[in-house]
Amino acid sequence: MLHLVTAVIQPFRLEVVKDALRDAGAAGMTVTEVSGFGRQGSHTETYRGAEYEVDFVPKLKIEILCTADESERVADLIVEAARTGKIGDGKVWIAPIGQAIRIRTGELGTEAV
Amino acid sequence: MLHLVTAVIQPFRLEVVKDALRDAGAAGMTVTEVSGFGRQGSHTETYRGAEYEVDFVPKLKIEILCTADESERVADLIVEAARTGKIGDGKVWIAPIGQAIRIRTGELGTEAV
Amino acid sequence: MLHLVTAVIQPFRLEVVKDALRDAGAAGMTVTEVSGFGRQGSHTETYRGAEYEVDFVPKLKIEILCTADESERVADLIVEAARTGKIGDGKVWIAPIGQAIRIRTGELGTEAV
Amino acid sequence: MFSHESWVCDDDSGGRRLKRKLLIGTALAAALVLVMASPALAQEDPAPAAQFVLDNLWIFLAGVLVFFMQAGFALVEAGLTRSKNVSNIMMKNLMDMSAGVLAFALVGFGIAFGGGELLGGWFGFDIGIAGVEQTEGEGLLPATFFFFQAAFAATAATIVSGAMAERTKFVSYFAYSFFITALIYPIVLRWTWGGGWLAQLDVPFSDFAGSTIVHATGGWAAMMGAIALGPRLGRYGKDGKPRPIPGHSIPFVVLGAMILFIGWFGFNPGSELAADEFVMPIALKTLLAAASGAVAAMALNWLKDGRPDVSIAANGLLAGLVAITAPVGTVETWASVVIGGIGGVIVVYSIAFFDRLQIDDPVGAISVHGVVGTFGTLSIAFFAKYDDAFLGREDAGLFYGGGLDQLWTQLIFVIVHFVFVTVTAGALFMAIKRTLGLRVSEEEEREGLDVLEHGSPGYGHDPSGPGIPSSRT
Amino acid sequence: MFSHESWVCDDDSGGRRLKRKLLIGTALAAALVLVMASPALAQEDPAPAAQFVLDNLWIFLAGVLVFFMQAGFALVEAGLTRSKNVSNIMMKNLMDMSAGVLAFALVGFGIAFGGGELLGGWFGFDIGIAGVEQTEGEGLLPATFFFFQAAFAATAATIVSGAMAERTKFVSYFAYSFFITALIYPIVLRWTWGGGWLAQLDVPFSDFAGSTIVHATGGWAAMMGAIALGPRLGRYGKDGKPRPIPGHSIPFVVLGAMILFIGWFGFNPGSELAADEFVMPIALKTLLAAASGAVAAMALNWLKDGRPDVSIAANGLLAGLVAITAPVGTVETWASVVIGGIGGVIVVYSIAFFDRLQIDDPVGAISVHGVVGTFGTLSIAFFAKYDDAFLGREDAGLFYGGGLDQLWTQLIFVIVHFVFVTVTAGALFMAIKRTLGLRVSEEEEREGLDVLEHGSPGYGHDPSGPGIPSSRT
Amino acid sequence: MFSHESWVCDDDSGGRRLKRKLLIGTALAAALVLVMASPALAQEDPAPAAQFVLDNLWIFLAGVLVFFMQAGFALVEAGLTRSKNVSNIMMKNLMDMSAGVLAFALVGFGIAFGGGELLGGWFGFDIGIAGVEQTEGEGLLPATFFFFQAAFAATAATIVSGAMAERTKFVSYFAYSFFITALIYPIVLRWTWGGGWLAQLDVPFSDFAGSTIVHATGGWAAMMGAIALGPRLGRYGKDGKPRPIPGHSIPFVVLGAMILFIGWFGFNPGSELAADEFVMPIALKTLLAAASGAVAAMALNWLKDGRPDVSIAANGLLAGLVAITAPVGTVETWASVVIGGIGGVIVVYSIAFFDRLQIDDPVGAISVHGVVGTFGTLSIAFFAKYDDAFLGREDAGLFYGGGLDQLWTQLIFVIVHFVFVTVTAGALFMAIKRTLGLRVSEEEEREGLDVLEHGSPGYGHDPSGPGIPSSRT
Ligand SMILES: Nc1ncnc2c1ncn2[C@@H]1O[C@H](COP(=O)(O)OP(=O)(O)O)[C@@H](O)[C@H]1O
Ligand SMILES: Nc1ncnc2c1ncn2[C@@H]1O[C@H](COP(=O)(O)OP(=O)(O)O)[C@@H](O)[C@H]1O
Ligand SMILES: Nc1ncnc2c1ncn2[C@@H]1O[C@H](COP(=O)(O)OP(=O)(O)O)[C@@H](O)[C@H]1O
Repeated sequence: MLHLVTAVIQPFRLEVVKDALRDAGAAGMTVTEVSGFGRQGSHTETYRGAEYEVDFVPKLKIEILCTADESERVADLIVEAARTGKIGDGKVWIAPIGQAIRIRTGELGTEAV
Repeated sequence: MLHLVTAVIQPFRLEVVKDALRDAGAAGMTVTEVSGFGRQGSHTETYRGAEYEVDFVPKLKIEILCTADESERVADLIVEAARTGKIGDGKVWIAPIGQAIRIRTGELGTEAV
Repeated sequence: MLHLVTAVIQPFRLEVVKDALRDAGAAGMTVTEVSGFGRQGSHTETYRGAEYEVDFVPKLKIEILCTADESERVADLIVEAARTGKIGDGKVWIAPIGQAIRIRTGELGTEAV
Repeated sequence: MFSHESWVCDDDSGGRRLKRKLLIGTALAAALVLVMASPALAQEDPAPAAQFVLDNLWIFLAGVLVFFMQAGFALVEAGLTRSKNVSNIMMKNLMDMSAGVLAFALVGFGIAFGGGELLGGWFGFDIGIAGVEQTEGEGLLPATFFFFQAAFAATAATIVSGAMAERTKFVSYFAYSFFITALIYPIVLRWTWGGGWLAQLDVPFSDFAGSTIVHATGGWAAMMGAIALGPRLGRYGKDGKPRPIPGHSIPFVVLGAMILFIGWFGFNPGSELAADEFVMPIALKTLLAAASGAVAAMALNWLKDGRPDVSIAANGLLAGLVAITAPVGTVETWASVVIGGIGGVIVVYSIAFFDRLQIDDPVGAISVHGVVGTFGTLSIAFFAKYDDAFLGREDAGLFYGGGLDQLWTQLIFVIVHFVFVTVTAGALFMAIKRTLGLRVSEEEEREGLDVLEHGSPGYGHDPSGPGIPSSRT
Repeated sequence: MFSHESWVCDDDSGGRRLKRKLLIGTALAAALVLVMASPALAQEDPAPAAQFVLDNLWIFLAGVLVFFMQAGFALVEAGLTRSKNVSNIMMKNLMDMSAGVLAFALVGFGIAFGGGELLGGWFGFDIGIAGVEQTEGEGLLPATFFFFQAAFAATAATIVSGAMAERTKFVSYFAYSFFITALIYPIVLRWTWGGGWLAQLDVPFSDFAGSTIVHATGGWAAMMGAIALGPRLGRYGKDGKPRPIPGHSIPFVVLGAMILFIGWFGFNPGSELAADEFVMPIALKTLLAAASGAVAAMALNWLKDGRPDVSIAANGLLAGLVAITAPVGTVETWASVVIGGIGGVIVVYSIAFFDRLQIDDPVGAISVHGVVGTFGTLSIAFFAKYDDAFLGREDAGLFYGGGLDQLWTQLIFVIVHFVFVTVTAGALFMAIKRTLGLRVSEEEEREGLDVLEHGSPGYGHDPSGPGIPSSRT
Repeated sequence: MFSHESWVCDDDSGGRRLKRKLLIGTALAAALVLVMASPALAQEDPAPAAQFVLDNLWIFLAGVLVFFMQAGFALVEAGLTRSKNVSNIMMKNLMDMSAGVLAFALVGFGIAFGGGELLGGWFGFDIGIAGVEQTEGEGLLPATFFFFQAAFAATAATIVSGAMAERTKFVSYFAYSFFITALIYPIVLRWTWGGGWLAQLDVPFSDFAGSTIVHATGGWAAMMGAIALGPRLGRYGKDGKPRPIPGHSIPFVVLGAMILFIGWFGFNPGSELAADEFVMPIALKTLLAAASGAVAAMALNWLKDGRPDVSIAANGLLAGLVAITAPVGTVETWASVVIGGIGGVIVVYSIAFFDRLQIDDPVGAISVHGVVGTFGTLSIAFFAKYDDAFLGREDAGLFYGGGLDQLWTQLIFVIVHFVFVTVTAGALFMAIKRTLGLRVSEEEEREGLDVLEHGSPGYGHDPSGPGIPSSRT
């Protein structure tokens, strides 16, 4: 059984999270640039004398495919590495995955990770 | 129990969707720039006298983590706000989520949303 | 019952994958530019006389919503089309989806795909 | 035939400085024949030969600098608009330069400087660019004079495209551009530098390098265009509150402003129309006014908003330049700092003012060229100390005890000019709106003009690369 | 020693206009000694002094304008290619300018203008840039002449890199660049402006500023390079259908074209090689041809494809400029509009033609410089009315009843030139292909040349920012 | 009052070339009155009139070219830093040009060239820009001289902003910029071109166009600024290993370097301060040194790192230019190739050296302007063959048997200069650090200066488009 751990984090924490995961032996991850909307709230920018609200802030989304029993530890590692303690640190969530395949070899399931 | 509501929408509907969700009390969302391929079909561009097909159109993907009982309403709100009635309006889908953590506090489950 | 097939592939294979899926009658897909970290490993770049490691490589993530019984075939098609045989070809995984809606029409479930 | 020979200089005591006065009250066509028929005059004296070549070479080089301003305008306009319209705005600037030069050559130049007066100097007409192959004469050669004037005409036309950016049909742009370059601007020219009625007043108008003639013509036409079009989608909320649409590249804006700054050293010093010792003080005043405009706009904007906006500072630089363009020959050096600085202050308030009126001008063209250009022209009535040949007398400014007559003339000048340009440009835009249509469809505006008007996005993607089109912003 | 003294002017009746003729049939080395040994001649007469400085200063400034074209070429080429290769293309343009100038100084200039004739003017050789420190003489100083010629040499070299963009090894680029700048182009120069056999024909060739000598040399070498390389990966489908690879920045393309336009006011008017009264009509015709080329290409492309492509319009501007480069001294003003316009039309069809042949030229260099350059050179046989010192007579054009002899010469000129350049450049590229290899690996082409040839992407990312490399397009 | 009249030329035998010597040992204020009072002298002789205008026109145009360098600096600095700070760096360059010119006009110019000596030429003071409206005289008009000097002053100031990029508070930038332009640079000027003690030594200093006076002043001040600030966040790992922060746009870097290259043809040849026959060899040597610097830096970097870095090659071009700036008037042509090449070599090692010291200079300003500028000034002691009026004698270089006295003077010059600039700039930065604070907060540095200092990102997004802010890199 596999899980997909998804984390939305502050961009500048990526390096720390990546190092933590690598040190813990994680095989891989996939990262996406995203925009987040949340409690962190909007900030005001000005342009040519007029103000406007920016509701979205840049975040990174990390996806890690792992076995079901690893997923908690992966999530914990991310939480620890990504935490700054300020609003906007983001979330981690875990979803069940039915099947996984490594494209190169065709390996299935936990072999594929 | 948590759900992840994912929606692929027309980019220019984001503002409306965001306002609708915020008004309905949604705590947050994560948005990604994506390219969509679907019934909307390809269009032709020209460059230096030659034509080429562009199969993908710009879309936005919205992800909202919420409790299982909210998810339908969230999906409905998005559908309503994002609809223009033209081909290419996009899709919404709902996936089950096993666990969620707020990075800042370590809160779990529905607390984390 | 619906599935979401997610694939992380080499960017230059997109065209082949897309054609394969289209030929097989797939209705749509959503593509995201992502950065991958995996066995492919890092490479070294130089800038103004100093070296630095680049751990992430550009990948594309493809998401296809389909019925549960199609998902295996979709996954197989992708694996076949995306494979180059070199490290870094990527992964495919399949997740269960509870519900899906077509925004334009409000159609539900397999109708929505 | 055209009247370039009016610009011929006269090297004796009274001096080169008076050359422009010659133009007034001269039978233009007659003089042309006279000078053209006696090119030998210029050949006999060896010393003037070098001066003759030098005059022409310098004004040609000044014209090149003015043409370089096209790149500056293109970058400022591109930078202050969205990337999905970047090809379109670059194309317009390319065409202002190309089609504009042809239109001015075929029609506009004849209207502005051609012989044959209609209606006592209010109009004039002549065909094209005949005679420009001549290589003998005195003062400026026809080719030189046309080259320099064509560069100015391109400038006037290009100002409009900025204010109308991101929502104008390309074909309609072509239509209005043609009429502005071939008719509206040349008629203004005719009345003024062409020796028409404003030059023939008892107290003639003064506008050394064209704060009003060139810049305000562009600025007021831009205003009518922006009004006729209406604001860009989403530019003002339902509550009427402005919602800024940030430009996609501030480095383009600043680079463009710097290129314009460089080009202005052809625009103002070149308007001396001779290589003489007055060129350098003009250059210096141009420099100081630009610097002062940038600093003033930045400082005021910093005080007002708490953070100094970069594009406003760039607008301030340009405002300083536009402001000093008219008075540069007549004012003292310290005054150039003051006038440039006031230009910078005005531009900040003016941009806010038009924003409140919901006249959507993405680049500030109306304020920089229309409002500040008009201010610069009026400033002569206050600050003029020297005679720059237009003025024809010293101490004409109120601050030097010059009386109200110059203020009166300048007011007539800018008011008639404002009315003429707004009425003709307004009619033009309305006519286009009725026929070709002025504005692209809502969908096209949303998608961006690049793909729908020109075929593909301005920032292309690699089809064999990630393979997906970058979402167009 | 080199023969710059052949460019010395002769101020009496026959006139400055004939200066280039002097070069033909003169024992170059002998004349050099003569003039160099008597610099006092120039000093005695005070009036020429100002003219002497003015001539040199103007040609130096013209050279600066021509060097500025390097920035224009760099931007056009960068804009029309993908962002993953942007550093590479900028580097090549930087090196064309830097290494090219050195190669031309050390080898090329001597071949082109050195004393000591080999094989009756077909070849010549001399070492380097000796003598350029001289500050006395008549006409152009050696330093001035070299400066201007070096700017031209850099132009010829830079044209090639555009057509070969996105797939050439950097080391191989260096090799071919060296041979083109140090050998191929100088030999063409020797035959023509160097006073070689084409200048010594009974009816000598005519190519005022180098439509063929400079542009077509670059253009035809570019063609051989593009053929030797083959098209970029994915540029043509398996069915042979072209699949466009859009450039990554149209604003760069238009900005580059505008800079080239500005630089051309050094290229053409500067080729007068003196500050005289013929400079301005040349500038004017250059302007009108450019404008006409841009408008014609745009209009035709609009008709053909329904949407006016911006980069085609920019190519049209350049085509107008390339077309008028040869005939600019000899044709009437109206003819410059016609010639520029035809250039604009040709470029549209030519780009489509080479595309059909599957010769992949990302920037249109072959069409703009090779095809249109050749056309421009031939146009003289039809449109020539004036004597521009090359031509040596008036009304040489067929349209003025000039007979076929000039057409004959021009045909010999462009055909011999085409054969010479394609054969030597072809041999060069084949030799490089066999030895160093010409093309990067498939993987490198896909990844982009920036990282693999130069170490890092042209548009860098912030490692402490989002922390992930932008996917390279 | 200021001493521009010292630059007046003297057309008889001894010649124009000695003009700068006049300045030394002259009672500046006295001479001013004398020349100013007799403008008629210049008017009587018709021939000098054209030369007078030509001198002024050329130096004005050279000044325009130098001002164009501002655009070059802006692009190089913007390209080598991150996109989240792009508005900020462009703004600084815009303000160096604007506020810098005003500060130099109000304070700096008087200090540098004003009458009234204090402390035997170590200081001098005069108010502002009085007298610049004058249009008669000999040699350079006050307006021309000020214009050219103001362009130089803007250059000196702008160098600093590069090394301090991406982490300096905007208000503090304003403070240091003011003091450098209004005090530090003018005092250096006073001592040297202003005729102060370094010009009055028995063996006077030699620095033709300002390798040390302009460039090293900027370079050493930049060094102190970079030290005072500390490196950017994440620039050096905990292990002290450099972690490069790639610039966001290599095309901007190369375009900027090309613009600087063009501008330098105003900088060096313009420093002749007259339109004479020495301008062209100066231009040629500038060209060759630039080419040589670029090739040398590229080749060395290729050998060292296996891949030729594009921005290093651009730095090499600039290093070649900075190196030749001082010796350009005195050395032979071949020597310019050598000096430029050594400049290119030095810059590669110097950049690595400062990196090892953890002095974070994102653009290489310290190396290019400080280190190479100092080298260029010293090279005179070895390579000088000609008299460039500063030197006052021939064969002064060691390689021509010139003895050690010039080396001694040059060493005193660069050492005193280094000490003066580092001490005063160091004190300045420390004072600002204590009062206004020099560096932005860690959060602001991470987010980027554009939003927090100027209100919005330099590359804006479309709010009605995808609707999400592009993550700022
Ligand atoms: N309900 C949600 N669904 C999806 N993403 C969310 C949700 N809430 C927050 N996020 C993401 O997490 C980021 C941080 O959330 P925010 O509420 O600002 O702070 P915190 O997680 O510290 O409470 C947001 O920017 C957004 O990207
Ligand atoms: N099967 C699918 N899986 C994933 N995404 C899809 C799928 N079908 C469509 N999409 C996404 O939804 C977008 C709109 O779909 P399309 O078929 O064009 O219109 P509609 O949803 O109105 O029928 C597509 O651009 C794509 O991003
Ligand atoms: N555990 C994982 N979770 C999520 N994505 C992964 C994981 N492992 C690899 N990937 C993605 O797949 C890509 C290819 O993986 P990699 O290990 O380099 O090669 P391969 O799949 O051939 O073994 C990675 O760049 C990354 O985007």
